[in-house]
Amino acid sequence: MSFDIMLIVDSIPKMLVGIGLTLHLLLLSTVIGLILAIITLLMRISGRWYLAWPAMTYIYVFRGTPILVQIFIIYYGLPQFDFIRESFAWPVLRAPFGCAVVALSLNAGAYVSEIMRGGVLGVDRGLHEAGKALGLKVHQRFIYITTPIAIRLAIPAYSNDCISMLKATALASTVTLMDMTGVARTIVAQTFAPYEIFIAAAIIYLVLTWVIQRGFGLFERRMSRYVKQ
Amino acid sequence: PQTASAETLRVGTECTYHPFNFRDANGDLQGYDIDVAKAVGELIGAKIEFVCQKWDGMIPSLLANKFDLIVASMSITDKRKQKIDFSDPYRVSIGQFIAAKSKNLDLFNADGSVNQAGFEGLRVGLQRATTYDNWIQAKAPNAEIVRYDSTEALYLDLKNGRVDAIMTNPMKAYLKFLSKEDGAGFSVVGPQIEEVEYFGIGVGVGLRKGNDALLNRVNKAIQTITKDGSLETFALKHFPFSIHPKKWKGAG
Amino acid sequence: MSDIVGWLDDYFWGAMVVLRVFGVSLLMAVLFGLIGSAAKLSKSRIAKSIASGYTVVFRGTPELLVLLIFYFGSAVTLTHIAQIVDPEIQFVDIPPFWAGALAIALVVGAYMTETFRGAFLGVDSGQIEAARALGISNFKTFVYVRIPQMWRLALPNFGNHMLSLMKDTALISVIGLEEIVFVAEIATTVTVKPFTMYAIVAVIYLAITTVITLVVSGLEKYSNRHLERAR
Amino acid sequence: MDEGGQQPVILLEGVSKFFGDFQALKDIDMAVKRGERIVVCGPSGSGKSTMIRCINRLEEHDKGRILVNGHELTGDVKDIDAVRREVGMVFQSFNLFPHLTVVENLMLAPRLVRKTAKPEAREIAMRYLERVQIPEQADKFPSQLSGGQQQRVAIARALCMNPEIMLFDEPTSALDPEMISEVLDVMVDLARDGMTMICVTHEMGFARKVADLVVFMDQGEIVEQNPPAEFFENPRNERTKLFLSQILTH
Amino acid sequence: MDEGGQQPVILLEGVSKFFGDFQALKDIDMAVKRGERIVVCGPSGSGKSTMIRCINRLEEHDKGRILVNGHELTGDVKDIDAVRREVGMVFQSFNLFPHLTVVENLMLAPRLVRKTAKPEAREIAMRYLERVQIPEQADKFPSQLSGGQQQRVAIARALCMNPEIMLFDEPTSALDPEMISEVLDVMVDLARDGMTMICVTHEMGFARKVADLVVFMDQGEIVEQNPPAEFFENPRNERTKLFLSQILTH
Ligand SMILES: Nc1ncnc2c1ncn2[C@@H]1O[C@H](COP(=O)(O)OP(=O)(O)OP(=O)(O)O)[C@@H](O)[C@H]1O
Ligand SMILES: Nc1ncnc2c1ncn2[C@@H]1O[C@H](COP(=O)(O)OP(=O)(O)OP(=O)(O)O)[C@@H](O)[C@H]1O
Ligand SMILES: [Mg+2]
Ligand SMILES: [Mg+2]
Repeated sequence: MSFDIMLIVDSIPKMLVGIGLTLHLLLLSTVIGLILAIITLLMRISGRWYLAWPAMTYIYVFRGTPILVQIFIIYYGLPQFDFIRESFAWPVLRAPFGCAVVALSLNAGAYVSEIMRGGVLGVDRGLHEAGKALGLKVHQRFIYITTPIAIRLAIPAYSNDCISMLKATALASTVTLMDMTGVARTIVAQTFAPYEIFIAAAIIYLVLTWVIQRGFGLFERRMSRYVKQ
Repeated sequence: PQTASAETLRVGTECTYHPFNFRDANGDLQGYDIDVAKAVGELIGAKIEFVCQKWDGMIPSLLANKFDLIVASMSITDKRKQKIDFSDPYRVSIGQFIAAKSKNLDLFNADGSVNQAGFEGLRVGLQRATTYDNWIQAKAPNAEIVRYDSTEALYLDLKNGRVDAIMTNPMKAYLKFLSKEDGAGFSVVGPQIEEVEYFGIGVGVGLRKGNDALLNRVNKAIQTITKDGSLETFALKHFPFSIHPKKWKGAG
Repeated sequence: MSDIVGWLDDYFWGAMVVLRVFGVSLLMAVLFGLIGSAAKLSKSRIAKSIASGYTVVFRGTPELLVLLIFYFGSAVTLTHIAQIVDPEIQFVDIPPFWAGALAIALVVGAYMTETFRGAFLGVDSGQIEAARALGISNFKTFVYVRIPQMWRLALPNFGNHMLSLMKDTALISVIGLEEIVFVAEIATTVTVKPFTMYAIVAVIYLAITTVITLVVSGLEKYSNRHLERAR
Repeated sequence: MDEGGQQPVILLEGVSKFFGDFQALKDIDMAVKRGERIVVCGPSGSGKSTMIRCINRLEEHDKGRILVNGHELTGDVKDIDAVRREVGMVFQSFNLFPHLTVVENLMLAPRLVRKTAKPEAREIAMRYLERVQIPEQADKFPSQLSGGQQQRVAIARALCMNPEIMLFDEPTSALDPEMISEVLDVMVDLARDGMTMICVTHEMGFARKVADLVVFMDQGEIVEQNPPAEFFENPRNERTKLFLSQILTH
Repeated sequence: MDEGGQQPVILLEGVSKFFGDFQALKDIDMAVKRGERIVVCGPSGSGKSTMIRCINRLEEHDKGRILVNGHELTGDVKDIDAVRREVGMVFQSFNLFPHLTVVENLMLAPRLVRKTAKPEAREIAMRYLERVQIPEQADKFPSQLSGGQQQRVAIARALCMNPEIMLFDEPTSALDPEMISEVLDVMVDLARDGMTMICVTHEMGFARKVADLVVFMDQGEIVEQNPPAEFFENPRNERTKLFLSQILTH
């Protein structure tokens, strides 16, 4: 076996066929994940056990198991039950894309809600008290004080999470999706040159990671105008 | 040349391709491929050690020296032969479509040629990097191909309606699916396909190139088990019918 | 239930494989993390850029790809290197267990590099000055003042990295190691009960990650004992 | 509801407060009349902060009655909101909102609580910034100011709600020595204008200059309360003497 | 190498220090004789910390000469180690090692630097803990002590290395008022025993009581240095006057 640099160069354009699907997966699941995360966060800090407990269980289960296993359970496992195949959710769960989005979003929801909770808890208690002492109501304090500060505190962790999500989209290839990794694996099956092809794929992922990091870096700088340098 | 007793050959196989190679509930490897590998090992006097490997990494792994032989129902094709060597075939290589009876698919014309219209937009499931993949890309390019990592998932998803049809090995499909309760509403569609151009001359043992001595010994062993009826015995262990067509001459 | 019983021993052995990979990669990952963070904090520009190259690459590439590259690539690379030494050698290889463990360790080690670096920086610089003012050498300051304090700061993140390491072991089925995901796959081919079979995998992982979480929070309590107010 | 003259604007009767088993306030009685200036001092942990935090219900007292400007502090949200509108508070650690500029910090409460229009809120804000003598810092962020400037902004922020009463919790103890005087100057100024004030501080010079009454607390109790002249020259209680000797020795 | 009598134990000649373009110390000259007690004061940012940090080379000076007990401070590691053994330093923020108990904090340097055996190190540690009057806290962790106690531990820790000279950088400015005196008491005690000391502080009572010389710094320069009586009663320089007026107002 030999190592063929030209093969890397040649295969990068071919791999880009899958980039659309990768980004599509990433975008959809971060957006849905964000919504789930907000709902979960509100449930957790609601102070009502019948809301907090389900939220905590959800977080516990999804953070405690590998995404790959979650994807397999959702994709291969759920149709074991007839009622699922007859339910309204079947059109989504029937398609591998739907399953991947469901798995990735649920995962993101669990992680991001913890990140946001960290941000909320990171807001200095003194600021709440100052708000109280000025007569601001609970929701006013949450909107005008907690939220903007928590967002800034959460950005670094959130940007890391988005990168983890990008990397997790690669697992979609295990349920027939032709995302970038799926395409790479198919090319390997034709050329029998895994080393070169996978490295080419890794290069593209690295570029995407860089773009995401950079974007968040700029956003954070904008949000941090008020922090002392 | 080598002393027989000292030699160990590592054999790559999928371990999930029932009933050709699979693991039973006791954790033991079973199946037609396994029987063939063991028989070959015995005849050439080598100890056999099995290595489980996902299908799409089978050839790369052989090339990367993860094991020495592939005995995994791998069809002998020209494309693969550019990378590795094959022994003589130890069974036929065929494919067939399977779909729900209710779909009434019309995939082939009366003369056996492909009916392109029938494939239009059809979601066909198959295993990544197989001969079926090559065949359908060439013969029915307007079908939508859905590639799986293992065959077992094919039946699950056919039943679940995620694909309209699958292309697979009919013997395996009969045993694993069509003869079972799950497969009740399904049947084969069209004839068995065995075009040598795509399916090769059959299924053989794969080896790294430049290993002619070993290749010769394997070939000799396969000839022996073909002639003495061992292959037929192996087949009948796993199938209720012979998988070797009458006209198939096998090795030699 | 009867579907499951015959497979329980396979799951058990699969879980053993998972734990072995976990143990080995954890040790390696800590090592990579310490070396990486030391390099990043060092004054040498070369060490710094190698370390940041390492973290950028391994934090930005999907674990699945890293694993595949290592599994297939290790043979190519090692063979090349070996052939420089001795052209007679045809193939050198590391077994899938070690390829898998190494790949996971490199990924998690990249994350640990950042955690350890942050923790070292988190030790108040006043502490280091106090040690210097007492005439304690740099090396001894590192061992007696910085490491014991850094450890406490690193622990929460370290716990998270242990969890992701544990979960990454699920991927090694892709390179043919017979751990629990693989067992589930095989069991599914026989029982046609994918949900049941994969749910067992999830439960096993949940159990292990729960234990890890408990151990880490115990350690956190222990390492923070000197901060508890005694009133 | 209006009480002028000698009616106290703040009245504490038998107020107790527990944190778990620990009693932070023990049966506190206190009456503050309109325009009075009270300085509270005492060792760390004696309950000074707890007491003034009870007055605008940042802490809930467990026993006794607290009346502020005629509103009794109970669980009733309306009363609490009314009280908080009438009581301004300044904290040791400033607690400015870091993500808002100085003038936005000042405008936030008038806009949200009093629904003041933006231009008007800005005008009020600028008026009080001038009062604390830093109108030129209006568009900076808090992190860009010195500690003394930040605390003056905090005072201005509380004043913007036009409170009847101001509470100060060690407003200068997080400040460098030279900045202390600039904050105390502002407070002296307020006191001269007749603002009702309760101020926890160890700045005895300030107490001497402006306080009508110095209250000494220890272990959750009010041990002694007297006008400053009497308090400093002639402390009665042993604990007061000890505290004064410690704080004034060097 | 031995200098008794009138030879200065600390000598700064034309010392300058730059942080980037910013000059924190401008051509400082100072001589401290054995047993002398110097108090350094001045506004924030005037270079007080920088100066004493240069003396045990926590900062490297850029120009001029610094001699400590006969060793010139250059890049030479041996000299620096020797100097650090002879100079003890106490920081504003205590800087106790939080993961070690009080007595372990005291034992660490003797054991690591002087290779003292464990029982002996412990004995020395207990001796100095008694000296700062908290032997009963030996086995607590620093976080379990009050600020004043922590600072006394920090002083004891420095004394355990048996230094010739002690440097203090605002040792009381992070403390609550009542704790300041307990720390100052220990320092007065040390001064009475004849320890050579340079002390950055704004506690003017302390300066009056023990200082042989008060040094006033501003903008990186020594503006005025005089015995305390002269310094407080009769400040010459305008900047000194302004500073004194600010710090003594309230
Ligand atoms: N939220 C709380 N939970 C438990 N104990 C508390 C809480 N707040 C205050 N305490 C305790 O109540 C006592 C009084 O606290 P408080 O803050 O009122 O004292 P203080 O006189 O303001 O002291 P300082 O001068 O240090 O600010 C202290 O012993 C403190 O530990
Ligand atoms: N490491 C550093 N990098 C850059 N500038 C510094 C550094 N250390 C100190 N300075 C600057 O040098 C000047 C003198 O600082 P120094 O800490 O000596 O002042 P100080 O008199 O001790 O003030 P304070 O009373 O606030 O402690 C200040 O302007 C400070 O900003
Ligand atoms: Mg307080
Ligand atoms: Mg200083």
